Parts: sequence; C-alpha cells; structure tokens
Amino acid sequence: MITAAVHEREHYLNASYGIKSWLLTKDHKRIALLYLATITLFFFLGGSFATLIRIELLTPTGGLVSSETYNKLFTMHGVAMIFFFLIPSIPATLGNFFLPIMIGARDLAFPKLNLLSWYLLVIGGLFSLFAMLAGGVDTGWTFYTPYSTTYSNSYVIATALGIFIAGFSSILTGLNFIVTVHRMRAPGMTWFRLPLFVWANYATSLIQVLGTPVIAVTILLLFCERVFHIGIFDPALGGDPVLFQHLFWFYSHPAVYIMVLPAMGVISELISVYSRKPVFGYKFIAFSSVAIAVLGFLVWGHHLFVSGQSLYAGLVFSFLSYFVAIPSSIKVFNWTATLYKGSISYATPMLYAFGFIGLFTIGGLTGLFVAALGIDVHVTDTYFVVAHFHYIMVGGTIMAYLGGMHYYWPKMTGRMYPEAWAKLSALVIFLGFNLTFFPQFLLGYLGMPRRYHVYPDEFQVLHVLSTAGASVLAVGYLMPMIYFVWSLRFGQMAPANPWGATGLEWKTASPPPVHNFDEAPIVTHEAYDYSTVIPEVIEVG
Amino acid sequence: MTGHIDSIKTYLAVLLALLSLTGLTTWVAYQPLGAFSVVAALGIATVKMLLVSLFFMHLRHSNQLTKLVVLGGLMWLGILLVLTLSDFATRGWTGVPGK
Amino acid sequence: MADLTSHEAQASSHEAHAAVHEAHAETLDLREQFNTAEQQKDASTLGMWLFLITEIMFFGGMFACYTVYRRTFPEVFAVASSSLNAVLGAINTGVLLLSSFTMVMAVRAGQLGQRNMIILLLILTLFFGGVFLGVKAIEWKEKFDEHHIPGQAAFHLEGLPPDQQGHAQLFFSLYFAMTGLHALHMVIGVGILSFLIWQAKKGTYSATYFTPVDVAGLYWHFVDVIWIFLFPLLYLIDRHLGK
Amino acid sequence: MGSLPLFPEQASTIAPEVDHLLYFLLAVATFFTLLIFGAIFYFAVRYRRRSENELPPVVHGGMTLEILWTVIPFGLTMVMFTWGAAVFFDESRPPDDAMQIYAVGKQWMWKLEHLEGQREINELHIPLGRAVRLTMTSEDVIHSFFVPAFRTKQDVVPGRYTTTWFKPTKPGRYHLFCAEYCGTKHSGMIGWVYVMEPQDYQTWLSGGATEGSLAENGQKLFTQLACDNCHKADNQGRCPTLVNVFGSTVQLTGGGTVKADEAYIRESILSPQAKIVKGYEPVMPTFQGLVTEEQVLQLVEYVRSLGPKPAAGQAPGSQALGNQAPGNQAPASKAPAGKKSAPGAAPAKQ
Repeated sequence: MITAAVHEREHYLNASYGIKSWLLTKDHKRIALLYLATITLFFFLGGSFATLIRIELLTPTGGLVSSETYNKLFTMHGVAMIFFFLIPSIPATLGNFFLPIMIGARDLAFPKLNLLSWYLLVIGGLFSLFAMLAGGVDTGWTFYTPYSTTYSNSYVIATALGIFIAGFSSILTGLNFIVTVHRMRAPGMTWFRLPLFVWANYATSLIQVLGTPVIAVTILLLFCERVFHIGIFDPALGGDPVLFQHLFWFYSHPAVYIMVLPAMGVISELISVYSRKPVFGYKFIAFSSVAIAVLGFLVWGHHLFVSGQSLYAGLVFSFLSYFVAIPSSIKVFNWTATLYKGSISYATPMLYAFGFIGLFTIGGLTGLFVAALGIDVHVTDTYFVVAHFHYIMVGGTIMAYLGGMHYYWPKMTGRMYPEAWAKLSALVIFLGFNLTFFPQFLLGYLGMPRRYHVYPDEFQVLHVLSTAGASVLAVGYLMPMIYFVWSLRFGQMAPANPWGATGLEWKTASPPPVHNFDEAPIVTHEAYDYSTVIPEVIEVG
Repeated sequence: MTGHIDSIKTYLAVLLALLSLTGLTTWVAYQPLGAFSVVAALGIATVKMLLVSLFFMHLRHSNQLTKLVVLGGLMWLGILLVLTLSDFATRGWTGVPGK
Repeated sequence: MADLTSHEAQASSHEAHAAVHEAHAETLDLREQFNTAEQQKDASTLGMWLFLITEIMFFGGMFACYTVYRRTFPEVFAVASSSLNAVLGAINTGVLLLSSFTMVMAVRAGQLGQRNMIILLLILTLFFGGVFLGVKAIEWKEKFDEHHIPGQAAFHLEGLPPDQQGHAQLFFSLYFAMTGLHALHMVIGVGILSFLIWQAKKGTYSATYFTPVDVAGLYWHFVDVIWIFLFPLLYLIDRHLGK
Repeated sequence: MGSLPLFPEQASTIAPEVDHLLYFLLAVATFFTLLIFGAIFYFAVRYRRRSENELPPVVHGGMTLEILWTVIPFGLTMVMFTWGAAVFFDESRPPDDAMQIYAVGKQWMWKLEHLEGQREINELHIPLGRAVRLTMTSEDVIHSFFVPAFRTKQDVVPGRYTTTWFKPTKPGRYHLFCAEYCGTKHSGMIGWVYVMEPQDYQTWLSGGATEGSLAENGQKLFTQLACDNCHKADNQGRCPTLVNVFGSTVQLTGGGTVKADEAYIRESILSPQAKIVKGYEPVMPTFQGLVTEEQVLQLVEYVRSLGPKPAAGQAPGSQALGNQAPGNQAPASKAPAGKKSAPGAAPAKQ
C-alpha cells in the first residue's frame, strides 16, 4: 500500500504484511481501515441506488424502472446508507482509529471484540447484499407492519437478519468505546481534558448500547411474525401495527444521533484546529453531547403524529422534541463563537466544517418545523421530511465525515492529499447538495409524498432541479475517492503534525506505530492549548 | 470486589429468601386481591431481583460506576415502557376514534 | 460525575505505560492493552455490566409488547396464563435460583483459589441449568399437544370464544418469544459454563485470576433475574379468577 | 414540465392556520440561518490566518452568552410547541356539525362512501363550506389519507378506525394522495377531491344511481345477518337494543363503561365478547371474516342512524342535508378565520 522504502520506520501499516495480518488483526487502527473499506463499498452501493432513483424521478410518469424496482431501490438505498454506512461511518472508522490514541491508550479495551464487531458488520452486510442481489426488498427501510410481515413478496427476512446482525456490531462497538473511555485513559487525561471528539463518541456509544437492542428484538419479532405468523403486530389477531412503530422509532430516532453526534465531535476538532483556538464553551459542547444522547430517547413519538397515536402522546412527544433542539443550538453557537478572533485557515477540512455548520443549521431548523404538530401533519411523509433528514444525515454527517477524513488522512496513511482538488470537491459537494435537496423542501410543502414512483406533472421542474443537483453531488463524492487513492502512492509524505493541532494523536508519528506511542504519554494540559504546539509546527516548517 | 468474600451463610440465607419468595408469589397469585395482584407479583419480583443483584452479583460491593450503569439501564427500560404507554393509555380520551 | 472522575483517574493514573507493561509482559493473563491486572478486571466487569444493560433493553422491547397487550386484553391474558403449568413454573424458578446459588459459590471458590471447588460448583450449576431447560422442553411439548402454538391453524385455547382466540395467540406468541429467548440465553450460558469447566480443569483460574468465572457469573445471575420477572408475568396472571 | 408552483393552494379552514404557523417558523429559521451564515462569513474573512505561526488570543467562554443562547431559543421553541399544538387540536377535532363520510383504503385504491349511498373510488365529491368528517379504516396495510390543499393527513390503519376532517373553502379539484408507503402501486393510490358549490353537490348527489342510503344498506345487512333476531328495537331480545345506543355511555359487565362510538360498534361486531353489556349473556357470535370492512361501516352507520338525532348534519338521508346546505354556505365560505370556526359555523338547526 505505502511505498515500502527499505529503511522506513516501522508503523502499523508495514509491521506485518499479507491478507491474514489484516483479517486477524486486533489493532484498532487496522480494524478502522477494514471498516473504512466496508462502509465505502456500501456508500457507493447506496449512492448508485440514489442515482437511479434520481434519474427515474426526472420524468413524472416513471419510465425508467417499474414501480416494484423503484420501491426496491429506495428501500435498499435506505438500508445500505443507514445501517451499513451512516451508523458505522464515523465511530467505526475515525472513532476506532483515534479514540484510543486521543486518550493515550495502546488499543481499545477489547481488541478481539472490536474485530468481531467488524465481522458482524460484514456478515450482516452479506445477508443484506444477498437480499439485494437475489431480488431486493421493497418494504422501505422502516419495515412497517403489516406490509413487511404479511404483504411484501420480497427478501424481507434476509435483509432483516442482516440488520439484526449488524446491530450487534454497533452494540459491541459502543460497549467497547465506553469501557475504553472509562478505563484506559492515560495518566493526567481527566474527563475535562478529553478532546470533544471523544465526548461525542462516548455519548454516541451510550445510544448504541441502550437503543440498538430494542431494534434488534423488534426485528426479531418481525422475523418470527413473518416466518411463523405468530402475529405480535398483526391486526387480525388484535395486535397493533402502531406498537411496531413505537419500538422501531425508539431506536431509529436516537439512531439519527448515532449518525450526527460523532459528526459534531469531528466538527469541534476541526473548528478548533483551523481557528487555532480552544473551543468556546468546552463544557457546554461536551455536556450537550450527553444531553442529546439522553433527550434523543424521549422524542421518538414525533414520527407518529398522524399514525393513529393518541393526541395526548403527540403533545408529549412534540413538547419533548423541542428540548433536544436546545443542546444542538448550543453547539452551533459555540462553534461560531470559537471563530471569533481566531486565526482562521481555509484548509479543506475547515471548508467542510463550514459546510457542516451551514447545512446542519438548515437541517436542524427545519427539524423545528416537523416537530411542530400542526405543520407535521401536513409535511410528514412528504419530501419536506426527506429534505430535512438528508440535510442532517448527508449535509451534516457526510460533510463531517469527509472533513474528518481529510483532516486525519495524513495521520492514517502518512500521506497528504492534493489540497486544490480537495478544496474543489468540498465546494462541489456543498453546491451539489443544496441543489439536490433544497428543492425538496418546496416539493414537500407542495404535498409531494415520499416513496412515489410516479407523480403529478406540476412537481417535475423541482424534481429535475434536484436530479441535476444529485449529478453534481455524485461528481463531488467521486473526487475524494479518486484523489485519496492517488495520494496513497503520489501524495507528499505527511509530518507528524501538519495542522498545528494539539491532541495526542498528533504527538505520535504519521502513521502511528503499532502500539500508538513510542513513549507512553502523560497529559499535563487542557485540550486545545495551542500555545504548546505552535512553536513546534514552525520548526517542522 | 476481590476484597469482599461473603460467607456461605450469607449466600444460603439469600437462597432461602429467594425460594420462599417464589413460594409466596405463587401463593399470592391465587388470593383474590384484584388489581393488587399485579402489584404484589411485581413487588415480590423486584425484591428477588434486588437480592440476586445485590448479593449474588455483588452489586453491594461494586463501585459507583457499576451502580450508575445498572440504574441507567433500569431508567431506560422505564423510558421505553412509560412513553410507549403514554400513547396506549391515553387513546380514546378525545372521543374521536384514532386521536 | 466528580465522584467518578476521581475514582477513575486513579484507575488509570498508575505509572507510565511502557515500564509497567514490560514488568507484566511475563504474566500470561495480562493482555497487552492493559497496564495492570486490576485495570483489566475492572474493564471486563464494566464491559459485562454494560452488556447486561443491552440485555435489559433487548428483553425490554418484549416487556413493552407484553405490557401493552396485557392492558388491552386483561381477561384473555388471565385465561391464557391459567393454562400454563404453574407448578412446573415454580419448580423451575427454584431450580434456576439453586443454579444461581451454586454459581455464586463457584465465584467464591475462585476468590479463595479453591480450584477443585470451582470445577465442582460449575458442574452443579451446569446441571441445574440443564434441568431447567429439560423442564422447559416438557412444558413446550405440552403446548404442542394442547394446540397452544400461535400461528397454527389448529390453535385453540379452551374457555375462550372464537373471536378471542386471536388475542390468546398474542399471549402465546409473547410466551414463546420471551421464554424462547430466555432459554436461548440459558443455552449460551451452558456453553459458557462448559468452557469455564474445561479451562478450570486446565488450572487456568486462581485466586489472582478468575475474572472469566466472575463475569460469567454476572451473566448467569442476570438470566436468572429475567426469569424472576417472566415467572409471575406469564404464569401467575389473576390465577384466583380461574378456579 | 410547464408550471412551477411553489406554494400549495389553501382550500380549507385549516390551511391558513397551518400556513401562518409556517410563516412564523420560516421567519425564525431565516433569522437564525442568516445570523449563523453571516457570523461565519464575517469571522472567516475578518480573522483569516495572516501568517503560519500566528497564535490568536484565547477567548474564554462567557456564561452570559451561554445562558442567552440557551434561553432565547428555548423560549422560541416553546412558542412553536404551543402554537403547533393549538393548530393540531383544530386539525384533530372535527366540529359537531360535520358531515359524515366513510373511507376504506386498500391496495391500491380509496373507497369512499357517502351517507346517501353514493360510493366513489379515488374520488371524493364534497360541498363547499361544510365540514366533512372522515371515519377511515384499511382492509390490508397502513395507508394515509392526504389532501395537501387541505393540509390534512391521517394514517389509515387496519383493524381500527381513525378520523380526519376538513372544511373546504374554495371550489376546485385537489389532489388526494396516499402518504404512507403501501406497496407496489403506492404512487398510484391517488385521486381527486372535488369541492363543489352546494347546488352542484346536490345535483351530483341526485345524479348517481344508488341502492339506498348507507344506513338503509346497513339495515338490510342487519336483517340478512339475522342480527335483528336478538337486537330488537323494544329491548325484549336476548341482546341489548341498539336504539339510542350510539354516542351513549354503556355499562359493562365487570363494572367498566365505554362510550359507544364507531370503534366500539366495530369491536362489538368483530369481537363481541370483548366488552359485554351489563345484564346480558355473552351469546353473540363473532362476525369476523363474515363481513367486509365496508359492510361493517354500513352496520356502524345503521347503528348511528338509530342513535339520538344529532343537532345538525349527522342526520342520515339527503333530505335533511338538502335543507341545510345552502344555509350553511354563507358563514362557511368566508370562514378561514381560524380556530373557533367550528362552533361559529354551526347554527344548530334541524
């Protein structure tokens, strides 16, 4: 992979070679790269489904694919993107790689479990892939009963099983992180010296551990109902399909925070490094991560305002939903305030961070719309919701993920990426994203329902705009893929600390040695104390 | 934890208590207590759970963090049950079917 | 939080990694990512407790279904519950409690470094676990014979009119899902116990290292706790209405 | 391609309420978006890095600021919650004088039934200015009844009834969508709602050939299924009389009570043993599998027609309606006024 100069220093990439050294590795850094390869595959798989969806929607009459195929496309887009890309994205790659290094540990607390988690994701992914290749699944990623249990004639069982297995990957990763943060911190690394990325991943892990088992058992019940017709959610036996929705969203709403909290952690790092200032309101950002994780569990019923849920439950869930808006807004304000009087660099990761704040702000503010009962009745299950959650999950999570990938690429691979191309890609993605999804807000308020294969003519112009944006976006996503691979061979060698950053991960070499540090670190400073770092950077040049 | 080694007597006493409570809960179920029957059943089960976790699982001697983890888990179970019931228990209050 | 911080800072504020690590490099039991045996044990214990929390939520999903449906169909649940064999259920509860007792005694033997006692008590635990599963199998067999299997056309529960057979199926769906998953956990537990016995025979465990026994004990007791709730919730609903 | 609408039509009393809330939210959202974007842009330019080794001053977080940007957004969100909840209450509670229509969703069509006996598929004709209350159920999977121009949406769930209502304020033809994914031809489960001038609606009503009103059909079915053998009008049967039951509070064996609404009548037909009326034996057989959802609705409507005569509008039969509709038109057509429109537009006349 990396040019093997004969007298190169030993690091985690060249310490051993061969397929076996990767597939049986217990090194969290190598496992992170295994995850990276896996989720990249699923990202492009999900992305190609999205491309087909957008091309199909160019015309209102549904000429490209049949309605069955279309339904399978959006289902598999959702399944691939949510369960096999977004949920593992930042925690399992950047988190896996950097969380132990950031706290000064040699590895996670349970390295074998970590490897097992990856295998579980792969096995789950294979089940889902099998379902996709064998004929697909058409229930929507939400698997609402009784359609999924009784009426769908597609590969529901294989897909459900895949998600069930992948769920354990998520649970075990979360468990591993929590124990690691509690038990493996280096001397002097107190809770309030932890980088905010660690706080964010810690909060994420809480959700993974507390939420994921519920979706697991729900999917298991769905599985039993489909196979044995035992009817836990079957209205014919007196069961209640809305109960399924409760259990499903008990996990799936917090799952949104599994996707976006680590993204927020990345942004906290980026904003600080590239304005060379400690994060404004460190404790507020740290605690708001935990607050989001906790409050995120109290709001799931806002997906059910028109489902037949009682009116009073709707009131409770709407009320609680607004509480989760507060910690999110605290974060945005604190990031913005961090820029004040900073020394702001326009490096690529910072451009992604700006993009994140902008898009997350729009996504978050439109969240206030859909949490308002009166408006949600109109916009739920329309493109308004589709646009809203893509602003959070794509505009938020993927922007941060790419920002983080650029930021950490030199550390992970020892190579710099080409700066000009990277800046261009950030710009293309930002513009493409907005062109794709902003028209969908308008479509949604106009009443365009989601998951529609054919649609009334008057929606076409906005759909065409959205598709145009999607093609720009696709180019934007392919660019980093290409130049990252290119940089592995041709990129400049990266110094240990190319950005003048403060974390322990920048005190060790690029790429890090097998046990992360040549010398065990002892922490003596707060996070983000740039006065200790900047002179060194200047020497490095 | 290694430091605390409970006596066999303690464990035996706990076992006896657990077995008697099992008998009690079975007996109570046949008594005409009406709605109180569920309360009794769950109350006894909770006491048994406490006995098992405090003694057999050494929660008595565990550190604060472990206790916090257990409390947190139970709290989350509570969230799941209570908020789910907030729907099912208030259905029909408006007198409009489905609201 | 402040409380935790001080406690854990202490847990990790041992001497610098490398030195300590080298000192322990000879000890087989200490994995390379840890500095001290205490840190390793703490991590394992915390990991197991966290895992048990996920198990609470896992069963919690089914408890939520149970709560909702019992609220909706209280009479049907009472009738269906009365069709279960409460005596066998109570006996099984006792068996499981006994197994918990032998398990905790095994852990105690570990604390005291009594290697042979560990093996003996683990085998006893395994035995009681097997008895529990056997009794469970007998109960399930009865259900098959009585046509109390949900999802089958032949399903019929005596004492209920036709329009409530569906609701009764809901009860039995939950019964099989809950006891089935509980039994699956027992089976996994039996596997773990067998592994521990094998390891104990090899002499792996001593007074300084018996974490696997300890942690497996937590798991076993937890499975016991689940059953402590399943027993009254499934077997003992409004028995007084029955006869 | 052609037209490019950017805002949906407002064609019900609720629509302007929802839109006003939207304007408020848009104003707040725009303000904060501009604030954040502006601040980022300004800071990014003003404090751009001028030399590689510059070290900016440390700015410590300020408690005042933190409190400020916690409390202000919180206050705003509480306004949003309260306002949203108020609109939701209006969306959820049909006025008493609403005209009853039944809807059944199935893969992949909407079946709508008027009290007068007209049955429509994927089309709904309604008069201008009358509140319409839809009682809905599904024969298979979950669907959702969505009319964007009315800003109403309600899932239609198998095995139970859900309700939605709207009061059209503008004649025209509006999209009816299924908004909950329901399978292969989900996007084909669409139709039109025609809002007609009351006279035109009367003409339409009398135009279609019907086989009697919904209640009459229910009565026929009631006889066919031999329900009348036991449920006798004079309360002499083995089962309780159904006269004046609808809307009343029923005493149950075992002490409880239940309000006799559509859901209760439906349950009593399909699962008669679930709630036994006090003083009666559980002798009624279930009709599960013997009657379709549509037939259940006919029976429900028949029982409703036996109930106490409602103040206005709910009286079955087109005569009553014919007398009323013109009278109602005047106040209703200029009634986008909002929340209290329901009682205001309901001059209780017979």
